[in-house]
Amino acid sequence: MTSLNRHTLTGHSAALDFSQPEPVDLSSGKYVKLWQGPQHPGITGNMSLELTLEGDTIIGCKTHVGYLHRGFEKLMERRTFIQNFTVVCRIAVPEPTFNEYLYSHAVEELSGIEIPDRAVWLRTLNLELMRLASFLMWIGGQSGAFGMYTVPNWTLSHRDFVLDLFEEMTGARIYHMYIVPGGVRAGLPEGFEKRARDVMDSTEKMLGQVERVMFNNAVTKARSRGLGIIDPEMIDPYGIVGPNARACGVARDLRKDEPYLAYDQLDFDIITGHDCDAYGRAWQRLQETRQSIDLIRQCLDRMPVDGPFQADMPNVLHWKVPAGETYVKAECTRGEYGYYMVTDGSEYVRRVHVRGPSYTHAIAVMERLAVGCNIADIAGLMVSLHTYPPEIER
Amino acid sequence: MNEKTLNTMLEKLKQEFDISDIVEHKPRLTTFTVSKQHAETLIRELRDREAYTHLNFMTCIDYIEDGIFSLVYMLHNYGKKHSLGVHVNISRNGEEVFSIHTLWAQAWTYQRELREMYGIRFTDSPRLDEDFCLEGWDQIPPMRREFDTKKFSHERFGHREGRSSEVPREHMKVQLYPNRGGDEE
Amino acid sequence: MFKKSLNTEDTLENAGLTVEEQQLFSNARPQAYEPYPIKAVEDFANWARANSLWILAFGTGCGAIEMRPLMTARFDANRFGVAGRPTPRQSSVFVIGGYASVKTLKRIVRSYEQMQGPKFVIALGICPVNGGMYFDSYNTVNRFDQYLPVDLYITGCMPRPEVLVAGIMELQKMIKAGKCNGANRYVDNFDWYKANQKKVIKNWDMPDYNW
Amino acid sequence: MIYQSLGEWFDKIGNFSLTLLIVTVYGLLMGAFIERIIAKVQGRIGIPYKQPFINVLKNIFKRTAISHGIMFYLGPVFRIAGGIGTLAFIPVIFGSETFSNFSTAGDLFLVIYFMFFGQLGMALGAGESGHPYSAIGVARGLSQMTAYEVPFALAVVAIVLQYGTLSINDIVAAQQGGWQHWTMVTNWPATLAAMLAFLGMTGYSPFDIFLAPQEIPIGPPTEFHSAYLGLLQLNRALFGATKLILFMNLFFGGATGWPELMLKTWLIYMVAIVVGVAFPRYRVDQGIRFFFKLPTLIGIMSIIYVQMVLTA
Repeated sequence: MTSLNRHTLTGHSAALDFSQPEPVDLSSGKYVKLWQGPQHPGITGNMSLELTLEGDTIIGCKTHVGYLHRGFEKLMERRTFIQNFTVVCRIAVPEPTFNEYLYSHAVEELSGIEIPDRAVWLRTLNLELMRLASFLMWIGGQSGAFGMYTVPNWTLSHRDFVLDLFEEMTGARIYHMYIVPGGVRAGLPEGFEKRARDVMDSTEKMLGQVERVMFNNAVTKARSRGLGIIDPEMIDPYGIVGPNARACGVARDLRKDEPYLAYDQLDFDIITGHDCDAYGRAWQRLQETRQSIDLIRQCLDRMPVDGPFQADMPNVLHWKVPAGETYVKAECTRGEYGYYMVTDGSEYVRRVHVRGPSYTHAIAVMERLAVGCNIADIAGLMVSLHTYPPEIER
Repeated sequence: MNEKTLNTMLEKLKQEFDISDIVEHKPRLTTFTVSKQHAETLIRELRDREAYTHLNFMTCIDYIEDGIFSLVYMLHNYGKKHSLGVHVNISRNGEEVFSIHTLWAQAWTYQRELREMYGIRFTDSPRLDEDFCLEGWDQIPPMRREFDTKKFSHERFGHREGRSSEVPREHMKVQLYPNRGGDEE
Repeated sequence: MFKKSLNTEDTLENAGLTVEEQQLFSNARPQAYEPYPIKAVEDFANWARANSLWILAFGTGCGAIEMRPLMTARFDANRFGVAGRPTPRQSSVFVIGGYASVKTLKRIVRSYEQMQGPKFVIALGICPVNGGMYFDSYNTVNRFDQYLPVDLYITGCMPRPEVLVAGIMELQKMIKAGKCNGANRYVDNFDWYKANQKKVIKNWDMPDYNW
Repeated sequence: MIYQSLGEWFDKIGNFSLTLLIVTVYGLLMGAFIERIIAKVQGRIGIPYKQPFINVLKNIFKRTAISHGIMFYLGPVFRIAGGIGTLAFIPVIFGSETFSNFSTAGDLFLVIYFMFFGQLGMALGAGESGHPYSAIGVARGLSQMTAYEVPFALAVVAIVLQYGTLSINDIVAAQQGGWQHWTMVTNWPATLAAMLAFLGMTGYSPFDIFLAPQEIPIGPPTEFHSAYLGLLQLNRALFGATKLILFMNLFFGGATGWPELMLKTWLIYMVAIVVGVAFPRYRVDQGIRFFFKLPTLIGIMSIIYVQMVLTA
């Protein structure tokens, strides 16, 4: 019974209780084992949950991942540095840009390459557009998980307009391969700025409608208030980062704390919330979407219009990066995304480790928050933690 | 984090623990190696006393030429905005390692992954032997350097004719500059 | 119709199951179906099948990301009679979203066999063709057509929604012409497909055919 | 009613078959129409009008099917028997001999029983399929049904008291002579309670938890496929339209011709759609709580209203 109410308890001891739930006796007929996924429309991406139910209540949850495992870390060890950059963006399909940026940044840091100012701004713009696109998809996902299909249609069509901007900027909708070691691949096309501003305006207007329809909705509130409460005590022991942590009032944002790219020249504040439940997290993300639109506008305002966007690079086919070790990170939509890279002076990387925030959100946190939930709320809870399986298993 | 406090901390740690190879990679990242006997206590100390409360990740590097695995624990101090990489060298042949699943909730997942990908066993780590990414794996752990993924892939999954080279330099030599006869410079 | 048929000549071994489980699962072989004897009826049926493509909601890989724009307001595939269906029993189209890792392949086979014929498979991206980016990965299959019959490939990484729409229309044309008989090919070459699947999926703990 | 001869019976059955055909086709068409309206709200174009027909045909033309047992076969059959049975005792067009079906004294009781019958048959069939999601869906569906039947039954009791009859035909007859005689006007609390119950009956948001694809893929029909599913889809169209006709008869003055019927039923359906596109879905416990609170209260009020105001 203690495990049932575990998530409602407060205090340090409860947050630090990492123990696995006791196995139950399935033959007693009192419990049901239910698999959600991988073939299940309510699961984010391709993963599965092994739920143990007592009536409608979940008393045990196990996350199973690995359905998208491609062995990126192994593949990168046997590709040259320039080959790797086409591979890394495939790691997380909803947000490939963060992988490109972090990989390029790690390589640049190890080989001491300075990138030109314009490339810094273009990268910032690219990352913020990606954040916007990803948040728009998330809002649709959260709304869909609670059974409202109007909002996903609106947000996903606006996400598509952002993808159109990507297409102009980089030539691709999903896998841009835009940020390369040494800078970016191209500048902005003619008239991009105006079109980007138009998309920002229409998206902002749509977000207002989403707020009215989804957030000021009695049923949404009934469903999401009190669902999946993250105790602020849990944040450090569970490694919770990003909007999930900020919604609990913990002001941590790598863009502000350890500014990278042009973020120290942009005006913004860390947004924090005080509701630690699914509704609070949704609200937090809505505000961050708006902040992202604001940052994109600032980028467009302040960006240098001409200048080189690529540093002078050695012949990349013979490129050897000096031996070294580094850990670079950036604030992606879900929190701290990091690349740990070890090189040994050869043409190949020695070891890359990709740290995605879902690694803890989808496994340790999810398994804990699911206990005590209603079976109907699992999809909503899972989306509200914003998990992407590909960054867990890579 | 300013250099003085960092040095004081490292000096203090040095007196208590067997620490070597201190490298400051950048102002916000320092790594060092600690012996396996001291590592568990050191990590606990860092978390509880020095406020390195966030475990960024935990991973392993395979130095096959030296016959060691180097475990890496990346700890982060939010107050000082400083990361500390703790390396622990262990031998490659099945040495059992302490587990940190009591310190961080997500640690057992990392340990489960390392068990699967490198075959490292962690003492008392929960659900260690459950499959993580792979299912029905019957080879040596795939992230070990001696495992040849391309050979394995061709043997098990076959391959479709038409793909000849995956090394861009070779491809360019043959396809784009045939006249130079391999002299690319 | 496909009741458990023990002790007959032509049954599946179900060797991956325990004796207890073997009692629970059917061991009948799948059977191919002939087209309707009257051509007009078959053509009419094919027309209905082509205009009502229900896609199984199983995002097996990164290709699933472009299914969302396809199904929502921007591209609205509902116009062509395409709809998502959450359960394999009711779906008729399986969209393989890019690479298939071994662990997913097992689930793909399970889901595919639970679909009722006629059923069609569309493979998205370059990965199911020859492995694509992951040609040397130890966990993704290189040639998807060795494991399931593929009716239509849409290559590229990522294939754009426009291409998906074009591919769906191409599939509709093929169905109307009566050329999409992947389900029958699967049954006819059942042993070959099974052998390939079992070569890759090492922990085969499911029945040989998932009824 | 006692029929004079066998020939009259055949006439009656022939007429009913015609009604059945018209109502089913109308139900399928309206399904497409409603889908298109929803699509417009979502910024889409939506399915073609022929889509529901093609879907049914496609399912019937499926070449393989598996069974989970005898009840699995009978589930969809019971379901459609429930649909046909409900329609059989509702007079569709007021004053028309052809489209009055087998309406007779006390048919209101029979209709309400038949409305349950299909659901229960489906529950048995889905139960035999053995799929856990089906079982969960059935449990949710039946508990929600019990909840929304309470305000609906109260509303029906109220109008039965009001008109002093159990015959739908008589209830419609009492409402003739202009909109001011409709139950909607004369007994508005009962109409309100019934319309709130109607939201639960149609299975649109916020009361579609029993087939919520995000949690339990499609709910009770998870395992149904091929012709079984074709039958279920036909029934969905038929039963949906039948419920609308019943509501129209009880609360909105019935219809004297097909155009009037179509307009009225469409408008009634739009109530559920307007709510449906704007809300997520309730959990089943929240849904039940909803029905037991305000709608039930209004239902009780309507009986009091009838007793105190109308019959006093």
